[in-house]
Amino acid sequence: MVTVKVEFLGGLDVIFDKQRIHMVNVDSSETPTVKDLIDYIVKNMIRNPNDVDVFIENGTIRPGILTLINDTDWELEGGEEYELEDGDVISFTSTLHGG
Amino acid sequence: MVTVKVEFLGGLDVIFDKQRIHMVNVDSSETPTVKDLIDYIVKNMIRNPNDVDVFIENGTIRPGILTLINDTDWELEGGEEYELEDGDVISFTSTLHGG
Amino acid sequence: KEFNKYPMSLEEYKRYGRQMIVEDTGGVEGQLKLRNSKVLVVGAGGLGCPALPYLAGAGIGHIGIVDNDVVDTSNLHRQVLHNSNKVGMLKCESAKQVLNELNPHVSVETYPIRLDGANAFPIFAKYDYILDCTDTPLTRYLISDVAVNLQKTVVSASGLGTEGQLTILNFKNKGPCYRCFYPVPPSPTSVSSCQEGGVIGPCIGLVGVMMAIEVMKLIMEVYTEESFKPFLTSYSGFPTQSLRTFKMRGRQKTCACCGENPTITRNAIESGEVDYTLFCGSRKYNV
Amino acid sequence: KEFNKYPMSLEEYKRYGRQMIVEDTGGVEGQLKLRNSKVLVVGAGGLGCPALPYLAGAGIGHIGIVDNDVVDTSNLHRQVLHNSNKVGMLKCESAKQVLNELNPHVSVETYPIRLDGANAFPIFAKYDYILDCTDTPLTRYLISDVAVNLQKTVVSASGLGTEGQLTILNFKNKGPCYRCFYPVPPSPTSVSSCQEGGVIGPCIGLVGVMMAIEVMKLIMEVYTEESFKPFLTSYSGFPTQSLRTFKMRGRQKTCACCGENPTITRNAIESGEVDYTLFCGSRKYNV
Ligand SMILES: [Zn+2]
Ligand SMILES: [Zn+2]
Repeated sequence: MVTVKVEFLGGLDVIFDKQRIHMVNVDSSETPTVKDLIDYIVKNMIRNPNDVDVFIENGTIRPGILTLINDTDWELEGGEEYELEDGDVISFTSTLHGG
Repeated sequence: MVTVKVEFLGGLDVIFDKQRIHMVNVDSSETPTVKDLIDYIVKNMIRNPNDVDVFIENGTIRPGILTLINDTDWELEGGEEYELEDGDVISFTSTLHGG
Repeated sequence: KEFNKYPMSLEEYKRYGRQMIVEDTGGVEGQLKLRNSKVLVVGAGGLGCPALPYLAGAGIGHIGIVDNDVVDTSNLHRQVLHNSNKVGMLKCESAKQVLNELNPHVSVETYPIRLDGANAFPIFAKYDYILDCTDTPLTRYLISDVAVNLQKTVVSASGLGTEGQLTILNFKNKGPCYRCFYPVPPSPTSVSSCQEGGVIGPCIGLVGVMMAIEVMKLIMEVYTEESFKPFLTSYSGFPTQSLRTFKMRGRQKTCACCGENPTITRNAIESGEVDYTLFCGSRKYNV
Repeated sequence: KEFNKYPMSLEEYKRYGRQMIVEDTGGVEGQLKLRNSKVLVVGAGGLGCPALPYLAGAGIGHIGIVDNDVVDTSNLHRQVLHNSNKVGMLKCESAKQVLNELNPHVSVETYPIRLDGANAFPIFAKYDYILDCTDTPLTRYLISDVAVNLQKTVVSASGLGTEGQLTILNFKNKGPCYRCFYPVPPSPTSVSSCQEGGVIGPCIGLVGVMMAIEVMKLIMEVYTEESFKPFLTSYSGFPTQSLRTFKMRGRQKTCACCGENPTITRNAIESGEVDYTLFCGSRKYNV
């Protein structure tokens, strides 16, 4: 089991009881990946099923949401296949457009 | 021997070759304290003796300079007597007055 | 009764609507808190210039501006509320003109005086919050001392070069004051003001904008006695823009102003017994 | 020869002196870089209003402002460069008036148009740097696409509620573009602009001030090809003001605009082949 800190920023917290920071335990037979974390979030943390589309589109994080692993773009860290370690900070932030 | 990160902020870097961040090894028979670090800085890191007064007054950090231990006011951490640990970040910041 | 039903005019609803729908502002109730609040800004320079229009824009009902300086060309790279046509005009009057045009719902009072121990009390007494936008240690001690004696919370900030600092002093008469942080004043020779040190306009500007946000949070009670923790935020503009928040000491029992046996009393300040010139050394300061 | 000896007028030395003595600005040389530079600000709203006076104050020689919107009362809590007397006036003209009064050494050009694929190229071509101060994904894609095709660096920012984001796109035609970060546009239903979402004036204002600082750093070459690392800075105003800088991906070889086989070419944009309305969905956007 791996314990990570999950953050929902840029207004994404609205679908998570308005709480920005969550400590999450991810269980998995093998080493859990970010993909496993995303599955966990969808299954266990989004209360209202209508909100799933705000977070996921076509099986992955919705366009317009950036995913950061320890403050680094997940594209630089292997994306969904990144293997979680204890203490990792995984942040999801909605891209803002207002000006 | 203890290795700490030392930062000089708020313009204090001018007396340290304009370098804000220094990695410093503090040696001491007992566990070194912030006082030992300050002595080390005065002896080994301030090149121009005229600059010592910018950092020290009456034997301690000059009034107007804040000392932070891991982003916390040293007054909350025991002041000069705080015992250094590997990886500590000790910051000295000059108080700004401009407006 | 009708008045209670519609506590603001239609024009005000329209003007503040986009702000009122942000949950953190507390909607109509929060907007009324802003309208009923009185904020004194000491200094209409590099910090005051960006703070003031956001305070007026947000609908803070009563704004006071203390500044006895006049606009100079050398100010304009950072004091962007003023302009080239206003060179020679009092900064407080120049600022008032802009604020009046921005938001006629806000009343603006000007104090073209050099703040001192004698004149500070009657002015500060009229306001709920004080913004310290001055540029010398002398005025920073004076503002904190007067605020403590009048039980006012202060948003205090400063900047130089590409850096800035911001803190909240005497929070609800429970938080630390300037003297808690700095019991001994710096020697005058060690102090450089922006006159000597130079400053990048938007860097000090950013810190001024931060001050407006902090006083809005105070008014809207985002900070409570339970949630407030003494802090000092440090801003760096170069090479990467960053903010760091340091956890600071609380109110000090030994503090000469807010401690258990204060010597910096109203009487001592007003009578001139506390000599801020002497206290901070003999060098001349400009408020 | 005399001209080279004193590259600036006495008035300019006086006006910019406090800024020129900050080491990071590079003194006279840096000031001349600012004077010779041309910056286009797209959008004179919540981000443009605080960025523009600092750009003019700092002495950026040529400023362009694109905005076809007019001042509305509901803008004034955050768009504090305008004022109540200017309701109904074009925002670009309102801003130009203020900048002209602030600094007569700066030439200001206005473009009261709705930016599109056909009109963007000739305007962008006249400037060195573009500030994206707009408020829809449509314009963010358009600005990035045009800038990539014209080899311009973009400072791009946005904000909503109490939060903001800032990044530099297409840095020296080597850094990532908007499409590198966001290859697939968000569905229109998931986008809320400040019209719906609400925004606190000084929170978006702070991000606008940050933009002015970033473009000054670009002009003064604080960022070099060696030192620049792709980033996205995230600002939160509540409960504690904080900035976080995320390390971002570099330029993507697969990018439809800046990649190895680009389909978003100048011709495709100008001809309307790239349909930004269709691309970002059918919902109406306001530039
Ligand atoms: Zn105190
Ligand atoms: Zn690209």
